Amino acid sequence: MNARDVLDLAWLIPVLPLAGAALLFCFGRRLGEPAAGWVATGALAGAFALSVACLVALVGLEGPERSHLVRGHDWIGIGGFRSGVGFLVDPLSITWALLVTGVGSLIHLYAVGYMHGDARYGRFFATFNLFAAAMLVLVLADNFLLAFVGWEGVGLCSYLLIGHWSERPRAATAGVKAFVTNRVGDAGFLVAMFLIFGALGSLDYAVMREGAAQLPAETATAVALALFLACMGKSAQILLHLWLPDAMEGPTPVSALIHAATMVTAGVYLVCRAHPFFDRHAAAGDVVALVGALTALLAGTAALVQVDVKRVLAYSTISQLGYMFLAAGVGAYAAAVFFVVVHALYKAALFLGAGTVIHATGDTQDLRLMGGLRRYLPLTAAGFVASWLALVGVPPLSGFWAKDEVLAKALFAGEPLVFGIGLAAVFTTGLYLTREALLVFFGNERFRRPAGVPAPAHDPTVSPTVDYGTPPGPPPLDGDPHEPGPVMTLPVLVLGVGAVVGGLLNLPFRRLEVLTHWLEPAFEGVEEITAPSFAAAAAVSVVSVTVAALALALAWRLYRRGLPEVSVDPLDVRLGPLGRCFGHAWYYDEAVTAFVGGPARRAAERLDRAVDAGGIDRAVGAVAAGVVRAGAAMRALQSGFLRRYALGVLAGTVALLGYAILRAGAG
Amino acid sequence: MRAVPPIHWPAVAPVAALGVTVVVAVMLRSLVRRSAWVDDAVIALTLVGLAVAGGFVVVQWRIVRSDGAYQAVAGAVAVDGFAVFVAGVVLAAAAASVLLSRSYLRTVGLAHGGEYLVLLLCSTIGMLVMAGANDLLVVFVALEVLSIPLYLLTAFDRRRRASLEGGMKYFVLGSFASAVFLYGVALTYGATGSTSLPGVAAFLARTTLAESGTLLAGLMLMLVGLGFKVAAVPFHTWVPDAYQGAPAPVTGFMASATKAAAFAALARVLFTGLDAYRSDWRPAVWALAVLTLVVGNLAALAQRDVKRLLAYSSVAHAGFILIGIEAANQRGRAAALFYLATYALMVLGTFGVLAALARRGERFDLECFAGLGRRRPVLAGVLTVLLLAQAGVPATSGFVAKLGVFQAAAQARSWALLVVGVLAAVVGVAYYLRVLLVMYTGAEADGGEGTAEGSPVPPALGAAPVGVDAGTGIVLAVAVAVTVWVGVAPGGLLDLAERARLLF
Amino acid sequence: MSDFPVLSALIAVPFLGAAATLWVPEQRAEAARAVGYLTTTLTLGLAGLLVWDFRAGVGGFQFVEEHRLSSTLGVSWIVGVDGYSVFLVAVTALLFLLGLVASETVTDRAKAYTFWFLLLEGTIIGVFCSLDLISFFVFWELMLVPMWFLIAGWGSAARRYAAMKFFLYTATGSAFLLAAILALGFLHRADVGELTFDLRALAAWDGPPPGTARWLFAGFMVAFAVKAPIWPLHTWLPDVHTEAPTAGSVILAGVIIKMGTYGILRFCFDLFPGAAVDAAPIMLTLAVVGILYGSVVAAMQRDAKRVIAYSSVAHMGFVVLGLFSLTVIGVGGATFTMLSHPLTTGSLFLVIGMLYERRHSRLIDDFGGVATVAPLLTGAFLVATFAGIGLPGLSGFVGEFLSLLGAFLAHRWWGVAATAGVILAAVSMLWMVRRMFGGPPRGPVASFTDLSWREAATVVPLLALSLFLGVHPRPVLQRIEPTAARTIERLTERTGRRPPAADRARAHHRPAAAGRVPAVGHGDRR
Amino acid sequence: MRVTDTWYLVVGALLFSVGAAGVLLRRNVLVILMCIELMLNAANLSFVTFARRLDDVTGQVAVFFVLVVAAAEVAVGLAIVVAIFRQRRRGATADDVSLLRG
Repeated sequence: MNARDVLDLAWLIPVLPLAGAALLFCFGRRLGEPAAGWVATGALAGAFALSVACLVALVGLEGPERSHLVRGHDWIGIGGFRSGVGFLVDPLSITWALLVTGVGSLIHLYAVGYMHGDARYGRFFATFNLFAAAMLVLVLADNFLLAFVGWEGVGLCSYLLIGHWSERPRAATAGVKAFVTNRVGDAGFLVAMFLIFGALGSLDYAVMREGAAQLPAETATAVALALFLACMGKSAQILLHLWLPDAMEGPTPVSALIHAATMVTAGVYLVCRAHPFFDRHAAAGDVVALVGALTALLAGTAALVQVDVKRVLAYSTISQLGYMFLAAGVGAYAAAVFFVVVHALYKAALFLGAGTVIHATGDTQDLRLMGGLRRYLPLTAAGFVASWLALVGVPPLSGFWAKDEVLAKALFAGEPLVFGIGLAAVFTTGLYLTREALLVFFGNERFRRPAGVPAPAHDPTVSPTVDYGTPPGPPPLDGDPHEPGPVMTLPVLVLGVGAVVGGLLNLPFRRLEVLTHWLEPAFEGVEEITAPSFAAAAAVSVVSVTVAALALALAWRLYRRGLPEVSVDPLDVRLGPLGRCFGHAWYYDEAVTAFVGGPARRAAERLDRAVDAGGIDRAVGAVAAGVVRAGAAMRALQSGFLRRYALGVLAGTVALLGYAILRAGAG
Repeated sequence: MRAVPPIHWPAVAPVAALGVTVVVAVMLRSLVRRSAWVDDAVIALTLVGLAVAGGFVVVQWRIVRSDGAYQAVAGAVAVDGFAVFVAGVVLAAAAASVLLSRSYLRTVGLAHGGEYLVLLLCSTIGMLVMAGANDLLVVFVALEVLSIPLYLLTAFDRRRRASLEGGMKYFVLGSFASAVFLYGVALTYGATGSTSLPGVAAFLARTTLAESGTLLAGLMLMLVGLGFKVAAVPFHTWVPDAYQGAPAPVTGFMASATKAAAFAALARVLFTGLDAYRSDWRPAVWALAVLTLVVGNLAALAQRDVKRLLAYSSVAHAGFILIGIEAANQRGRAAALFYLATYALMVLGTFGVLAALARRGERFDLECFAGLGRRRPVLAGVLTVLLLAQAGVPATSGFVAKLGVFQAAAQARSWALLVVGVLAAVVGVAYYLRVLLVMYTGAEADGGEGTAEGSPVPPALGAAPVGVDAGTGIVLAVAVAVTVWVGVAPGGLLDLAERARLLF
Repeated sequence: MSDFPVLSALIAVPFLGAAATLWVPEQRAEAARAVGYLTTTLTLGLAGLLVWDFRAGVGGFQFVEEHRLSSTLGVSWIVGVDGYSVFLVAVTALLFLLGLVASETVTDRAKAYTFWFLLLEGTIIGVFCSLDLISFFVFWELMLVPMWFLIAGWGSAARRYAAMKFFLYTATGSAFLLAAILALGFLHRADVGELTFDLRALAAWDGPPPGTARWLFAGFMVAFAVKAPIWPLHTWLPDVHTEAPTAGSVILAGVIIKMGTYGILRFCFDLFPGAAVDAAPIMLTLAVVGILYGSVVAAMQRDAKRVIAYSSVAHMGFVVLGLFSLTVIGVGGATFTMLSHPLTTGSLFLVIGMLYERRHSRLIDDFGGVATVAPLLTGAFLVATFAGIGLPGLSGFVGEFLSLLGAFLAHRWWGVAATAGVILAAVSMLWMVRRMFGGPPRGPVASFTDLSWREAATVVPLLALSLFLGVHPRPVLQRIEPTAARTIERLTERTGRRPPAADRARAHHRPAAAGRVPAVGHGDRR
Repeated sequence: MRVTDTWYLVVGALLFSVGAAGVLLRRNVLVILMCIELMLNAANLSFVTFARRLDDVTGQVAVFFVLVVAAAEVAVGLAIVVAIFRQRRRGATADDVSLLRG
């Protein structure tokens, strides 16, 4: 079996989880727990194995040959439009496939334990598998239309999974919010496809590669911006980010999957894939980089004083995604991909760790009701801490290398503003995540219920997510928290290790830039950004590490001892009114909600009441009523009096005679 | 001294047959007193007479088809396809009315004593003459012969005040209109020197009138008289009252046969006699058609009595037929003939259902029909088909008829009239559906089921399990069958009408 | 295939079935149903045969039958199908069988119900097959009668109002259609000398002068716009949908409103190419307004059926958008949407009907938490919803995408504006789903039963078909394409308009036109 | 001043108008009937005049027809009027009979 034969099997990568999903949708309930979970995990693990095989096969091929097309059937074709189902196996797609299947498998494994006892166990795993399958279709597609299928599929699955506990009103609403916000982006994707087809006559990546360079600047920029709108939706960049924090209403493995391996990184993938539209036209790239940088900073500030363990991580994800777009925007695609990979590792570990914590403390997600858990959950704490340090950028953990490269490239690409914003974001990153880690695993224990206070009744309809500002209630836990089984601890540990050593993939030294070299064929024609000197690069590193260290130190000082008083958060106190603003994420969500629920809703109501019912239908009714009224008027003419009738006859006669006279006079 | 004009007997045979029937019936009635069988015997005799007349009509049709049209009785009577076709319609309508009358008169409790049928026959004679009348004076006489018995028939149910009132109004207005018509004839005679329609036409072809005022005035006055008979607005005012007052079978007869005869006369006057003045009378007919369509349909919309509603709808149908006349082309004439034939059947069937449902002191308030669909599904079904046909729903003869007149308008490029016509048809649909709505869902509007407050609740129709007698059954069956059959496969009757106008 | 007159048989079978129900005794509901099932199954079989025998790659009419009915009226019995109508006939046959299954719950006057139901089927198939304008109009108008009886007889509270509104609204539109048809026929007669309403002959004629053509086009469009319905003539739809019985809503949303857009496609483009091109900007604008407006107003409804009704307005907006893009892609997409929408909206109405039977209410606020107690029911509704809002992989996407693409290629900004409708559609539909199915089960909802086998039998075939067409639309698109290409080619020839470059790309790939009946395709010129 | 046939025609027209006005203005049904007779006779006068002017016998013949018809008409009319009178003793003018309307 030579390399090409292996690559020809790449279509199985998405099909395996898809088959798993189909199987589970039909028989999930009959398979039951835990068989359904194992089927799903197995399907994805199989896909991972295949991805590895494909990787090996690709490595065996020479640079330019590292792109293999697997043709499928024609999908939509009419008139001049043709688009098919085909898979493109190249370094970029296989990198993502490995990430999705690898990290995804671990999250699946974790979920086998986490979802224990769920009423819709089978359906959960069916959707979970479908989620992975959709993401794989998205990254392996050989044309925009098929990628869009995956793109929408991911959106659908996020809707289903976020709303998995649909009996919780907030979960159900959050699912809708995720889908609708994503749809805004999807509209951008559609317009981009229309533009591409209109300009190039095809949606195939192959055609794009050849043709994009010849496009007029404004067309390419338009395509790039439309595509970026799509990415903003899917990757939760500011303006379209508001679905992501709410997505925490889903089960924690879902959050992990959304944030680490699938969905949110799709936007980065798309920008990388469609780089020919971005490269040559500075305007589009600048927009991407600037939006990315701002997202990194603003989301970082929003994460500072959140009290929900998952919400902090959610804003963290948004912020980190900002870095990725920052990188992609300045043209450092390989750096972006590198960031995606390491982020997947440590963010997955963080989420899974958070999930374990939530489980262990009896379904509370409030940071203020935790503390000191490292004693009870040592393994989880290890994984979590490793990931925390990696994310904050402590050298030589993976996050350090990735973040460093992004910042360096931004600076050396001649974007000092973007660099500056990115650096500021580094500070917030260090602050919010250290705060979370300390509040969860260190300091005083706050999860015990004071004696004499009865345990609140468990109400499954109430969402466990706690909003900023809600005063903490008594924790519902009896007894000590304890580590769950290996099914749940193992993934955290594996990912934690990944978070520590992930940097090895792409150390910024010649020869050691494995990932960058590997990805070169995918980013053919992209100008490489190089540091002017080793000293300059080192200086950037020193600056960013210093900023991160400052943040760490500050957080350590504030939260070393946990929260002496549960309802008083020292950082919040210090920030004053700004803290409130941060806590509400700059009130953007509230503003949008107020707009949609207020003026927009009123306008829609007016459209319904005033225009539809009161305008159009009333006009129609008025015509009908007019006819009826005219009929009634006719009735009145028929008075019943004989002489009136005769008058009518005579009037007609006179009229006709008058006409005769006129006519005779004229003729 | 001129000889008595030769009488061509086949030309007057149908009339003669009916005349003989009338004489025999009157004699029978006077000779045999108060025997139970006499009533039925007179009915049988009447039907036989109508059948014989019908046979003569068929013979005439054959003669006309093989030898072409001709004139008889010194040119006073034309025997052509047109006349024969209308005669056929009139005879069929008369026969149907007779069939409907038997059980109606019995259930309503009217002792007919023979004169009812005699009046009907006399009126039929007038109509037959009118169908072929080729002289304005003959038209006038026929008009009166058909009208005078109808006045009496309308007022026949003397116990009902509505009947008497209807008859009286019909009579006064009818006489008034006849007088107007006669004056029109006089003016036309004065202008052209002839009362014979071919004579008038020949004169107009020969000479160009220096002063056309007299002729035009005469034309318009004749239009009034005939417009009155066809129930064109604004000469329609008698229609709702007379139709509502008259016994149901008589109303059916008036709506079908009278209309056919009157339209025949109108067409003949306009096309045979005054074709040269087509450009003068077309606008007048146009105006009448528009008014008739609008007023007829709108007023029907506001009715609460079904018989009255049907009366207004009959006015509206006159409007549709006027579209065919206004088109002033061969297609229009054929379409008008076709319309008359199909409408005659529909309306007879409709009043047949009403006759079958009628009880002493007949009342046909809309509310009375509530629930009829459940109580008498078959009768309701018949009524449904016939009303839908009148509404012009496809797959019924009513649609084909409307299509015909609309086509004529399109061919004549009367676009405005065409649009008025199609819209009027929509309004027409509205009031027929109102009846169906009450019949099948029990009320007209959502919410309130029942009658308007204040007025006593009228008795529901069809509550008593009284069967439908054979005569009515035959009429209804034929009406429905032909209505649907012609709607689905209009070829046969259409060709007949087509040929009838060709043989003009 | 022999010369079996399959189309005439398809039209005749439902009528004969309806006639047969009349002989069933009043009380024997099950006998009437049996006749109904037999008839609809037979019709579906014939429709299957039709689709099976339909030759791909042919743009003209197939299975053409022609008989002169009346030379006086110029009416002929001409039936035939092409890529536009063949699937509409098939989907009609399918929906009627499933609708009958869904009507098992109708116990009142089952005989009469079946009678009207079968009559309705015959008229609708007749509409899709007729190539003579008068016969088309006959079926078009006749359709109102059975539908009126179904609504008035078996509808819900405000059924009388709805029935009358339906009949009069649409009949008013049709009045203009009739006038325009007659005017066209007689203008043709004045020019050519022969009275005919044969679509093919009229299309081959050079047509009336442009000014007149515009008026006639408007006459046709009024009727079609009411039926489609195109904004702002849509206000009958919500009322009628709400009050109609379940099967009535399914048929109404599924096929009856398609008659409007089908009419545009079949008649307006071929008969008045110039006017169609001139009117395109107006129609596109109305389509975009309809798309956005329909979705926004849908979001404000309190009655679940009204939500779907307004979303249908939006969907038909996509169809009109595709049609008046006047591109092969757009027309093909619109045709595909006409085929897909019955599947999705039909399923939605079926599920709403099931919910109504359980709760005896259609108000969204009376539900909540259905997902928890009836997951399969919820699943069916969700699949239908997502198919409706254009999720790739389900049938709705293909048509919507192509319509938008076509519109974008021809008129960029209209396409972009319409794309925003994709967002709003998701808002209105998912917001309803959230309120009805999400949250804790409320009140009587808690005792809901899940999908029964009979209910599954109605909705699952539709959803399966939607999935199939979403994944593998090629067989359908292949059969639509030649016809669409022909239409656009004709438009281009007649008006000299330049189609967008991307739409022309594959023009030379088109297979040569050759019909089953030679040389009488509607594009032939004399 | 010579009396030409035009005078007769004018008189006819006047008679006709008077009759028509009478139908409209008089409430008594019997008077209305007489007015209608007046109108018929106006037509008769015109017929005779035209016949003279045209030197044609048709017009004169017409008068006989009209007279016969008028007689029949009056007979029938009176019968109906009498029937109504019999039913309602008081107030039997044209305006009292207005049960049917609308």
